[in-house]
Amino acid sequence: MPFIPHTDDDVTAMLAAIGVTSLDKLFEEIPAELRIAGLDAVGPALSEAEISRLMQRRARADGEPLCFIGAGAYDHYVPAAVWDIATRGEFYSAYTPYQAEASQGTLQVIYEFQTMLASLTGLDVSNASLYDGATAFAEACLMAVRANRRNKSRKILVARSLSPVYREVAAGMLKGQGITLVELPLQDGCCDLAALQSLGGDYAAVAVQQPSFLGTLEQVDHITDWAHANNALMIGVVNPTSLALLKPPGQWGSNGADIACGEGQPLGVPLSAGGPYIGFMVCAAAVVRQMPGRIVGRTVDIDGKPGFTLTLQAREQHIRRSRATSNICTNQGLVATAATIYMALMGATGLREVARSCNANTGSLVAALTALPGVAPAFGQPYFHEAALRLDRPVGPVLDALSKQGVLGGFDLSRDYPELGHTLLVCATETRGTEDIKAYASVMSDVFGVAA
Amino acid sequence: MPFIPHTDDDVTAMLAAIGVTSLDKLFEEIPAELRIAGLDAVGPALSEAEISRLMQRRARADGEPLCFIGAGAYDHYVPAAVWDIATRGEFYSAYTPYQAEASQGTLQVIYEFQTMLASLTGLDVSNASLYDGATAFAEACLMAVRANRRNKSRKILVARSLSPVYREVAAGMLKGQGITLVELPLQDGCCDLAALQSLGGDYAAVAVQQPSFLGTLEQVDHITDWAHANNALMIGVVNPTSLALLKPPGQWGSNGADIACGEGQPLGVPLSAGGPYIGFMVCAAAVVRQMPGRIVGRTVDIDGKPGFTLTLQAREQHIRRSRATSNICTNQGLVATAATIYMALMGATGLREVARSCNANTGSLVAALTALPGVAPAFGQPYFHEAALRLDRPVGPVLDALSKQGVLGGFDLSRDYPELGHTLLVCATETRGTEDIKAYASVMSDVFGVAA
Amino acid sequence: MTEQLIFEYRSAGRKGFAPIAAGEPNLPADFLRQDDPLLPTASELDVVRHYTRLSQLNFSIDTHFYPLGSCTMKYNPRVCNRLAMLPQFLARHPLAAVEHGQGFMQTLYELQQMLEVATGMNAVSLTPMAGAQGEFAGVAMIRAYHDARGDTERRQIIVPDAAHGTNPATATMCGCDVVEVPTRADGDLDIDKLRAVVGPQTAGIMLTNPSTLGVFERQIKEIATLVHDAGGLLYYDGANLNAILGKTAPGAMGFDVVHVNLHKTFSTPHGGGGPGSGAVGVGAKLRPFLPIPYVMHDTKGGYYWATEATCPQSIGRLSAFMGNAGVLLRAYVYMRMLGSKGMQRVSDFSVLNANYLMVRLQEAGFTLAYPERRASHEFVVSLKQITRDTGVTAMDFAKALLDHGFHAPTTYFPLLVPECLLIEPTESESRQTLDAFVHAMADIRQQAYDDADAVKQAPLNMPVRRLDDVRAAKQPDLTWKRD
Amino acid sequence: MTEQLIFEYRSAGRKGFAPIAAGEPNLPADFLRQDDPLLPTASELDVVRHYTRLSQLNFSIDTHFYPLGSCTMKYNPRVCNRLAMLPQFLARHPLAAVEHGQGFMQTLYELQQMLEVATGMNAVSLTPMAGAQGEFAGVAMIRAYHDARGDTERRQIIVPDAAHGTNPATATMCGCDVVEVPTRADGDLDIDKLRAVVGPQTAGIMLTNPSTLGVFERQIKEIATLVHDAGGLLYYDGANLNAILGKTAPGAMGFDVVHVNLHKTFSTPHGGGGPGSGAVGVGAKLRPFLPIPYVMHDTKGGYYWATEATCPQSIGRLSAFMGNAGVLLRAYVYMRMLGSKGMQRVSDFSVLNANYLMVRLQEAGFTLAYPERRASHEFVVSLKQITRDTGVTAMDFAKALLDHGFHAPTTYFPLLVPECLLIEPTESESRQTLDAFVHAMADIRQQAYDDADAVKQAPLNMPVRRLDDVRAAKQPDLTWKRD
Ligand SMILES: Cc1ncc(COP(=O)(O)O)c(C=O)c1O
Ligand SMILES: Cc1ncc(COP(=O)(O)O)c(C=O)c1O
Repeated sequence: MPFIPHTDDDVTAMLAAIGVTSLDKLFEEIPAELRIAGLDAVGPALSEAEISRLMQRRARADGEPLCFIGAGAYDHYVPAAVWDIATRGEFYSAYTPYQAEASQGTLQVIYEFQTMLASLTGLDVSNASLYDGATAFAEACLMAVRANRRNKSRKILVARSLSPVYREVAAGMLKGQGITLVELPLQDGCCDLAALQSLGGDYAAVAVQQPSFLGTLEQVDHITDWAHANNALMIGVVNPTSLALLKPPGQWGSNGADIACGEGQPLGVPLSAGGPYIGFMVCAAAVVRQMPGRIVGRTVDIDGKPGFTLTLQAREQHIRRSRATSNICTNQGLVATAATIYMALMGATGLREVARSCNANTGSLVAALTALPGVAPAFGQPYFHEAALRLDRPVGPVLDALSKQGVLGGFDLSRDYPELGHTLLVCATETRGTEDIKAYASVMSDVFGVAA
Repeated sequence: MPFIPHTDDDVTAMLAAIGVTSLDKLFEEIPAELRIAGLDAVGPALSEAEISRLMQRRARADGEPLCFIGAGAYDHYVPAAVWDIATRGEFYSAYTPYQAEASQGTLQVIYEFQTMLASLTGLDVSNASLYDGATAFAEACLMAVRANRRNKSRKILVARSLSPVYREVAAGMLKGQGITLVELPLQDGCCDLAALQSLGGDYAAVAVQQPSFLGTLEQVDHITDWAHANNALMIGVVNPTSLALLKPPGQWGSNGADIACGEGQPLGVPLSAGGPYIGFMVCAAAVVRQMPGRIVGRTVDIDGKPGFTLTLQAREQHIRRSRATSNICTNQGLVATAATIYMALMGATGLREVARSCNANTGSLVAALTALPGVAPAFGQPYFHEAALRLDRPVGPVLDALSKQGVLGGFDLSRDYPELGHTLLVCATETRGTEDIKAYASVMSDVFGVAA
Repeated sequence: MTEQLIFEYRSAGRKGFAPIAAGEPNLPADFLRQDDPLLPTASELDVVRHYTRLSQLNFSIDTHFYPLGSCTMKYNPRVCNRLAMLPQFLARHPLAAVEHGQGFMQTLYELQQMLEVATGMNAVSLTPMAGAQGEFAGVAMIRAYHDARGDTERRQIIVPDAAHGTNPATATMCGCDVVEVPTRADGDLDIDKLRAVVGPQTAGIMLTNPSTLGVFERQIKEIATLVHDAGGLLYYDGANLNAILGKTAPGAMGFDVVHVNLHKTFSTPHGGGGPGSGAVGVGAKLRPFLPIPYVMHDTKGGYYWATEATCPQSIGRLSAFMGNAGVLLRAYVYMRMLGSKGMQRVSDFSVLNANYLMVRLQEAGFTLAYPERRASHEFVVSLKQITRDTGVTAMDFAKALLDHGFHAPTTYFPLLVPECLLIEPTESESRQTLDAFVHAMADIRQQAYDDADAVKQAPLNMPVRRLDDVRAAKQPDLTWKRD
Repeated sequence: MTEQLIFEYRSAGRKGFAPIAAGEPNLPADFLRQDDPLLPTASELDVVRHYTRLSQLNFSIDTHFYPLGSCTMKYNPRVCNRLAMLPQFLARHPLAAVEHGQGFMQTLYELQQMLEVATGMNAVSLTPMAGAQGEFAGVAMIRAYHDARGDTERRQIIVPDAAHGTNPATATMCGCDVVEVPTRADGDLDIDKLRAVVGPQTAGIMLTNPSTLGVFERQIKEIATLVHDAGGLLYYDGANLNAILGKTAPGAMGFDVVHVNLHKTFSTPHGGGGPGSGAVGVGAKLRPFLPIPYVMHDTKGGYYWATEATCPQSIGRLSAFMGNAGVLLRAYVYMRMLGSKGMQRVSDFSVLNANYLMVRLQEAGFTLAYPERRASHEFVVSLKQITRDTGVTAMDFAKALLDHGFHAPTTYFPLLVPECLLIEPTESESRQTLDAFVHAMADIRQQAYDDADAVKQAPLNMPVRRLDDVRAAKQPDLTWKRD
């Protein structure tokens, strides 16, 4: 009986103690007409050896193509120590730290995580995590509407250069509460600042992604100041790796953004087919009572010894129920632990080196690919570690052909940005060096039918 | 600087504290003519990401052929929990438990290991491990010579059916002390009992492997009684998996063997290209003071609380120096930890099921292969999980051809046992089920040029 | 035993890790950051040692019995982690071409099927990242269903007073109004009160069965009929599925939509607060609205993603990619290892353990909240009498249990039982462990009567003693600052 | 905090693991065992919980500073473990065809080469499974060399009195007689005494340099000439290689054979007592005698094993297969990550740390055994004066350090320094950690003078207090018995 320790003697003794004659008697309160015949369709049990073999076979079948896709998930090197420690039983198999005295490990990790995120973003208070970047963005919009005391608008102005899927997820999560996203249009791969100037002030918040989904760097100072001038809160969606190099949201414009959020996956989390990742959210102290999710605080015990505990819980569903800031309960705790260990290993210096390499490698990749006839940069903007390229032919078939040769060539922008034509978004992190870039360029020139 | 935490400030401050001006000054006692120019030939450092990629590439290049070789190393399924726990930092990065109070984890594990091994072999006292099966056998021979008070012979009578490489290693380790191995010949894959009867009593010990290297089951009761009747100690080299089913050395003959030893690899240790494995040794209480290696005992602390500590250390090199029972110091501690966890998970029932499956699968394999013309059983003996097959052609080329098709077909006995002709030793553990056996038989029939 | 903060291992310029050598970046100066973020400056050894030590400050399933009600803290098999972390699964980009992911997608497809069987539903989407997000998806589907039929005035979601906080919070997130219905003294819903609030404004009702009170709602068929007749739909909060696996199913009870906490029933780890997975299953009515992406299959094309194109009525995406994929792999491995028989044994033995523990605690002098009822996989004890007699509260019991080497049960939930402990042993614990827990509870009870103050001092053996929560909230210290 | 024995989790018939379903065996009854071996009957959860808890009772590098002299307890990088445990390496049968092992064998080949460079030797065999087995191989080669030249009367092995116990024990195992030579007060060998014992009976001398006293033997060239002139060979015990990597090398000092403790200098984990690896390197004279197998390479055939056939004069095999292959992979990864520069930094910083710690302890009032000497990577403190003044011994200090959260240094070794601590910080510890250690030592010293009895009570915070070793040896309880 996998994972059930009971021997026949145990069962007999336990049934006797309860005073019933069979296991089935324990289910007598379930009306007979509701009983089902079992779960035969689930099939027979596999031993650990058998399931191991099966899963290994499936994993192997999927291969390990050379990947130049970014588009929200980035293939950074994850030091072995990160998950070795994060998956220690004491972290892996603990619950949310409700009993603080028996959970100081997890609580201190989160406090450290909060400190690191606050510092990376240049803002005051981080929560303990949200599900992923997309839901973190949605929660930021909801929070902004709740927090903006000067502007009761239920509209958020969102850059078209902000991740299309983040906008889609947010739209779905805001819809029930009647909050809508209004699009700030694109100009050469960035927010159209002229269009912004022409807009009125009827927004609870303005949201911009830096670097943008298209890889470009936005004029965040300008936009932040515009938002504040128009009684809107400013939401920055940011990539944590980039923050080792780029100006943090807390320093945008004259007063800084109010809320920063994003996807924490680049901080030591493997691509893992899309999850578990980790949404983060950090805000200015002024709006913390509208923050969703768990927060850990440092306090003292009755002997005066410092310790950590969940705090400001009156924002949360288990206390405030229908008036909570969010319904979130289980978050991405273990991933936060891994991200904390990653940041601790990297430090500011290591993270900056990673960021620099990403930028340099992407530069080399762009140079190598645009050397091919029929490939050109799509925009005339600086970029961080992702860049859009315009092809002289449809992107889909090119990607298919590359994939057959074991290269995942990038993300096809034509569905989400039809106005850009045949545009491909490519990314090279620090793990895609000269050798890999050469390999890509060579396969690409094959596909384009030109000599490398 | 990988794995060195010193900042420039640290170095400056530390040199100042020492009162020298440079790191190099710390080496001033090394005469100048002995200084070397550095280690340039070692080459440049690789980052963790780079070495990971390199090693993954090498590992992948080696592939994962379907393996039917046994011959001293057996491919059993290792539950995931075994090495997950054994490689926890607290076990992995601890030293030998010299400071008992700070090493109760390791010490208790060894005490449990000793208990399990003693019980498996039916003997009284186990040590904490030796290097591997071969050196354990050699140490058993040395121990027997020291321990045999009634027979001062420096000869050991050893079955020819005992692993050839164990005999080779032992011969090398005994040579310096003038101890020799005398061969007990083979008869139909087992010890020749008639030849035994004709031998005199001039041996310090008799050593037999059960199951034998050839897979056969020996008449251990008979041989043990012969040994004792001739003032020799009895050494049993045993496979721990088999002991879930087979009569343990402590029950051989009228009085049981005196020393059991062998290779513990089948107890949760992956094949891992040959090591680290784990030699074990268990003996009757009467001879424990001649036992090599560490031993853990249970005792009490000054408050009367039970605890564990290294004991009987007067046998060991760090106390007894040139008169120690062996020079062994570092043993295979972590592997013992893994083996203990494996045995704890399996229990007697689980281990018995593994043993039964091995036996049954090997039976199926023999049936499938001997169904081919040109393949026949080599002996008319019962076997445990390994069997010798006689082929109608040289084994080497057959194995080469199988290997090209991704099957490691077994171990070629012709070098070690030329008298047996074209003989192949095959093994199917519980992990080589019907599907795998079919695959082997089908490739084999290809190689033999017959229809499957 | 405590451990300094990682920031206190500081030494300017030290770093823990050498990444691949950096190339020369090319970024305009005015985009650049001027200050250094406050990240640790610790060596790899410091980092390993620090977080290893911190881990040891935790209770966890792997170290302690953890009978936290409503949380299903069962054993998390190590092999599930091992196989979910196979290098190819970890290396897979979520947007990689499907031809490089057939093994992965087949696994998700089969998981969808197994969950359909277990819940009695027609179709499953694995994309919700926790129970609460599953609830969001469910209520959003209920709204989409009514809206699609032009039935746009249904804005009320009914929840029992015993409901988990995520239920009402979810309703609000979906723009609905929450209507609470009380529980009767026997633990079942007050169906007359329910009848009174059901009507044309009813979008649906959210229930879990067995309820958070640890008893099976016996009138579920009646409730289903009532709500359905009024045009509402039934949402099943699957947090308590452990108790009924293979015995009954939300589908059989008349529910239209269900979420399953894979991190409870299907043993994916809690990780100190997540990640989880709140897969949603739906009956035929809601099938068009299921959140994307989920995996579809045809014999020609193999496995492929359901998208906006294939599912135009879908409520859409809930995450940037495919939810918590790695959690899904773990649940898959676990379910395949159980097989159909093993899944039924889960409910047999989780319910056996709960009833046994309940009876033993009653014998030891504890008061059950619902003494006339069978326990499901969990049950509620009320310490009201002990508190009245001695002043020792449920909180005090919780802390004292820590000193005895047991994690505390859930305290003060459900809200309607005073001084309550919600106790869920799970099937993976042995009788010996349950007996030891009863022993500890009895000891503490005795001590409450003998020396209440001593109990109020607990815990004494933890890394810290009771923490000042008021100070934590009044003077929030939420990040460390360089001094 | 202690933990019951795994056998005490007992419940007849319970098992922790379900292997692949068993087929029907076919074995004659008289070979079968009648009784059940006493293995645990615990569930997987019990087993995981039990051994996880036990692990927490250990000190280790990953949790504590561990300045155990002669043991080089440096950080064991997690990535070394990760890469050594790649599934293909784990699945490789040692007798698998070499065409299925070229990646593995190339790795060993390159490791041999790196060790040749580091030791200044001509050839390396990786097969010895620990330092002591490396010593065995070395002395066996020395004997084989003399024998091969017909010089069969050389049976004496000279060792300094400070030598590690494995040195004399090894000589005995090889059938040699041990001749001990004393150390001078300045820590160097008494070369006059050496001169007196060297002669035609001398097979060789075993030395480690820096010696176990933590100082560099300055007369090594003279010693080498002396022994070589007498026809003997020089064996280098490489346990202390950490101190000289890239500065000097056994080859440069005139040694003929050396073993390297990969589990010390090259950071493979100690595992609570092993496995280790004692790779041996030899100069030209001993090359034919090197133990097999080792890896050879040619451009046509790729990598292949040296065997009896290719090396007829070899001393033969030391293990059934290829030694501790997994340990070798770990060392390889570590060495490649260091590179040539990193290897030199190992000696720079291990020696820096040792000298710093030595000076700081001296400032704190401790007596150095060799105050006039530079420390190598370790150094010896003598507590003789403190013991005389207060009765507090080196053992008491060791136990008190545990309570301060530090593993104790090596005590009472080398044997010639009374009440000694042999302290080896290694390069991977930070200045902050060393300072904290000095602080603890100073505290204990102060307490020894203030309240010696209190120190003798230590440890108080460990899972157990001081254990009764006499009882352990007098009434041996070496296995648990069913009662
Ligand atoms: C009854 C019940 N419903 C819903 C949830 C919410 O699930 P999650 O924490 O995964 O969001 C929980 C979890 O605590 C629960 O116990
Ligand atoms: C100086 C010295 N020589 C030899 C050895 C023996 O090495 P091993 O324990 O690997 O056999 C040691 C290890 O403790 C040592 O310190």
